[in-house]
Amino acid sequence: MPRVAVVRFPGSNCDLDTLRAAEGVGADAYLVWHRDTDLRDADVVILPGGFSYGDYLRSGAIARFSPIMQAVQRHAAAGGPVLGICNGFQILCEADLLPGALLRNAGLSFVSKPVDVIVERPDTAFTCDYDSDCRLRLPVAHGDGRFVAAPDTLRMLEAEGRVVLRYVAATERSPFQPNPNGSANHIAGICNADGNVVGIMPHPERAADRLLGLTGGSGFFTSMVTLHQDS
Amino acid sequence: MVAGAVTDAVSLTGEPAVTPALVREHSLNEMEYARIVELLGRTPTFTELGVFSALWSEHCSYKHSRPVLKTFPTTGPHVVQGPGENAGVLRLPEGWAVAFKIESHNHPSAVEPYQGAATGVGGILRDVFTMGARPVALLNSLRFGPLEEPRNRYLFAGVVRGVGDYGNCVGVPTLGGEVNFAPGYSGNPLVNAMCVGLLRENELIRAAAQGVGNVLLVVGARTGRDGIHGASFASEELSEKSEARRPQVQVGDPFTEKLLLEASLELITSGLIVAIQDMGAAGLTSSSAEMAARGGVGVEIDTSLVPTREPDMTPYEILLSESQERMLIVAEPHRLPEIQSVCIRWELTATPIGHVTDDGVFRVRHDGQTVVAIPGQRLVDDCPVYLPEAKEGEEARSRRATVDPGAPVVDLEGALEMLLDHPNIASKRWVYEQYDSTVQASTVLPPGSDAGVIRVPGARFGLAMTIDCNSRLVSLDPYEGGKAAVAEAARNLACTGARPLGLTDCLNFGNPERPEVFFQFRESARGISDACRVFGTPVTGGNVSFYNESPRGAIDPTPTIGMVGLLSRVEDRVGSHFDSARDEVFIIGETSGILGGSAYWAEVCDFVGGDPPAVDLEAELQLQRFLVAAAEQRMLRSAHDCSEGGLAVTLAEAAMGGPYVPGSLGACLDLTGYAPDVPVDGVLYGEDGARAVVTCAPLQITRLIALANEHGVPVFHAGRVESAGTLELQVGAHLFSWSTDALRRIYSEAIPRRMQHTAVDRMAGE
Amino acid sequence: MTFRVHVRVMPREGLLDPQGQAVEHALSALGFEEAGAVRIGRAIELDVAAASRDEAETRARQMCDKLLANPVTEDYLLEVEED
Amino acid sequence: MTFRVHVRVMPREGLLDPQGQAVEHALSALGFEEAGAVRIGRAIELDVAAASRDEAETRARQMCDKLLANPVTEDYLLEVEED
Ligand SMILES: Nc1ncnc2c1ncn2[C@@H]1O[C@H](COP(=O)(O)OP(=O)(O)O)[C@@H](O)[C@H]1O
Ligand SMILES: [Mg+2]
Repeated sequence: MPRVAVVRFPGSNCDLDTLRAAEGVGADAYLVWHRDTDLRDADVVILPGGFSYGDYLRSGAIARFSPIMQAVQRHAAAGGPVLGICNGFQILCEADLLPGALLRNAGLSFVSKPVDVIVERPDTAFTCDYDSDCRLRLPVAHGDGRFVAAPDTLRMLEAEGRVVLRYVAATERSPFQPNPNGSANHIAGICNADGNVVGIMPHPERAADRLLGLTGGSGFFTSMVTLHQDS
Repeated sequence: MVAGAVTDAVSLTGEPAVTPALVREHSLNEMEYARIVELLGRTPTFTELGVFSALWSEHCSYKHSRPVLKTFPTTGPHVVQGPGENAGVLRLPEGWAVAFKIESHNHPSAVEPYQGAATGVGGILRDVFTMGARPVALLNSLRFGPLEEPRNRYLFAGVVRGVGDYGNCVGVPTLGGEVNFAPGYSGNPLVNAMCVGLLRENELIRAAAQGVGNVLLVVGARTGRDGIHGASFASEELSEKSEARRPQVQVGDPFTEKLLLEASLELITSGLIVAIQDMGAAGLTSSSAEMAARGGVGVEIDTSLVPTREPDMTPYEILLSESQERMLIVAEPHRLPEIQSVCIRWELTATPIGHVTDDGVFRVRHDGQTVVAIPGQRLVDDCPVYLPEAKEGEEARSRRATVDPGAPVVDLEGALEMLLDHPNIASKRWVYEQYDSTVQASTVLPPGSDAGVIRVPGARFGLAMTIDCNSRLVSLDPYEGGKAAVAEAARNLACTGARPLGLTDCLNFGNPERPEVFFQFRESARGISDACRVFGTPVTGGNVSFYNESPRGAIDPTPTIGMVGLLSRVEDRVGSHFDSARDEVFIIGETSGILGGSAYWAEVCDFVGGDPPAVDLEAELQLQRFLVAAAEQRMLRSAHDCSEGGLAVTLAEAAMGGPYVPGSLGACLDLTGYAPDVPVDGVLYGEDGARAVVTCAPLQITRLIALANEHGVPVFHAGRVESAGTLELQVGAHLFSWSTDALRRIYSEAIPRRMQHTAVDRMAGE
Repeated sequence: MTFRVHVRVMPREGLLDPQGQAVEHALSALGFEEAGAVRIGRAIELDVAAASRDEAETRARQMCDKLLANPVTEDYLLEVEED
Repeated sequence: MTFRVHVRVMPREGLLDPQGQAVEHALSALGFEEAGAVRIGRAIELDVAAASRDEAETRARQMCDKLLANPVTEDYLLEVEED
């Protein structure tokens, strides 16, 4: 079973949810404190959602300087899988592990609701259990989820197929605006050039249980296990 | 007779002399001041005057409400902690317990909606985690004047953002609430926040100072000049003058709150501390004095040790500051190093500022001088209690006596559209989408159903919660309105399949010194009590907010009820929207057709008045029991209670479906035999209680009817759910037909349409 | 004529500024111990068409009072620049 | 010596600024039709202890590059004031 380190910043608030979802698929998951400098032989690192430092100044701006982030950088540089969820995605962008930035939602309000996304990259450590172009319904809950990047960066992301998740309209009669935050190209998640670092705005850990009404998120966790067993 | 001074204390140089004018400015009357002098055996010092002013304010002392609150039933086999602590606690299965409490932040929100609401949420979270409980859900009840006025839109937008930003950052899901608009709240909005927490019953901690020599520590934010006199400010009417007396606005810091939450729970579960109390209204003064009184001990505090945000703060200011995100802790001295290390890990400071004493005196020193020395128990106990005159107002009486509201402005079919477009009935999605409702990954029924439901990881049971009050009913008939609020809350829980356990109340009223206001207060409390006795749901705590008046007059009386309920098996929970086509539709309960106090009269006939239907508590209880039993036996596909807007609104809401389903369902129903003697408007829009619309699979029809008969609840088989999006309703000779997609558009656009240009109303904060 | 107006809207003195506090803390953790008294507010820039600099300033001030700053919690500072 | 540093961090030109747009719209609805090109950013004020004005500015610039502004989306402007 993979060893999954969930990094806990002082203002993380999805750390335990994420830990539980990882444990739910049998992973050997544990919390790592942001002041630690060692990931304790993690196979996979997850930066969970929350408000790492209150998200004061900019989301993720202060967290990127936490001591543990150097270890995360090394882990990523060595090809180790890293997943940033929501605030984790914001931190990965601030830390330059992913391109672009996540700005205030275009509607200016926090938005908490389920959205539909399609999986466009089913070959990362976190999406290999999904079929290509499959649709998922996942909750989002964020104030700063509008992905922006310079025009050539965006072109590169598209050309290299680095959009992992994209917001889509559910059906013809859908009650949803496909894009909850005004993200460029409806981007909900991206990965780095090597595909080992993934950042997504929706919360798969809140959609991994029938009782909670949504189950589409569990693939993110089972994928880690699948990949680990294959390697 | 004036005895000799108990102990001495001095005013500091530069502090004003205590004169009658100064006493009045501190909102203390002559009798109260005389009592202070008698109690001390001397003139109070300036700082002592501030302390009395805060602790003897209505907000802290409950001087106009205590005798009435004493009449609430507060006991029961599952009550672990009743009123008197930061939050009430009820026993749950499997070693768990639930701590919950509601609190108002009305006046601060009227002045600064964003920060007022945010700090309200912060305060109620602290009340719950100081009990050793982890907050697992928030709810809120909000009232504003009509959205046609820009100021009301500004307040509404700011409050919702403030509530959301704070809870979202701390990471506690908002599971429900209510929002209501009526002219009486223009100028005096209501912001009531409720928090629900979970704890292992054996980890409960109480806020009583104990152990002479034990140390007092402040943990968390530094003390600034914010909110000085907030408690007395909250105890007066809002007027032009209050603009000037307005205390410095308190700014919330949810990140520090989150750190405090984690540090406090760690300190409590590791057994490192003796007691803990948050610093809410009247800050250090009330937290330390109340903790001492609860423990029957004295305390000595040195205010010069308190970490301050600004230089040169006086003991008066330090004692009365309402800076947020601070805790007071009592601990044994040898635990200090361990406590410090927990706090440091959470980036907080813990500073010793005093200790527990054996002489029962509340003593404060500053730079070596004693500035406060008051017999502690008497400081809390000797506050005068008033039992004001109560008399029903003429206006309420004559409104209630009216039987003819005047002509409706649209026909019966159009009335449903009009009601669904009214912000009081319309979808509150605009509000709850700004609140994180799924963090903690435990939300089983999110906002949008009759009650919120969460699961508890590792446990079998589920916890349901709701917050309710129909203030129109209370204003017309406070006794029946009080009963109705409890009944509605209990019914909402029961519709999800949960058995009501107990409640917390937030009693929002005008000036209690006016007889018609005190009548509303006393009578609605009596209604609440009676309902609680019948339902077996004790009151475990609450909050009173008086003086909710603006130059335009008093608010509608609003005794908000926050209630929790238990699902023995969480997976049995029932949603409130129709589930699938071909399910069978039943109406449970009887309709008298009385339209007094209804939304139909208020909105469609433009008349607030009439005599509302009396609340039949026995019928309510039978309905609750039936709903819970039906859920436990897994008979129900949906259950939705009837309240504002009556049966027509209930059916429309159920058919339109939840906020995120791809399309609406419909239904084909025949109500002809249901209430044959009742006029059609009464059948559609009457607001009798003890009713619900439920659906079941076709195979369950006989079982469901048998179960209803067994529980003695009237049951009527009305028809079935259809996949076509039409709601068809036959009532005698009348056939009504609505497109549910069209209704859904009206229902979901009503509030966003009115809030389109909030930025124009004033861009508040970032 | 068009004037460029720069507005700084800052949290009123004495009010808690959690953002400023967090940033101050972060700066010192990053080795910028010489930084202190950090306050964070909003910077607003806008063009104002007016006949004179004075008129531009008067109008901008009205915009601040009515909309751009919250008088309960914020103070503002204006600068007008000829374009 | 202590210097007061004023930083304005503005959204980079060309980037959508929904807040600026909302305010512009609100201003014109309030009758301020003469306002245009509204942009909203952050105003940061801090004290910097330094031996000289130049040193204060250099250090402040480092703070901006490292933390206060995001080079991907923001530009900043510094002013140093002797206290
Ligand atoms: N309306 C009420 N019904 C029952 N108990 C109440 C009511 N109002 C206040 N109480 C109880 O009185 C005690 C003191 O209330 P309060 O001063 O609001 O507490 P806090 O210090 O947490 O603000 C609390 O235990 C509260 O539950
Ligand atoms: Mg309290």
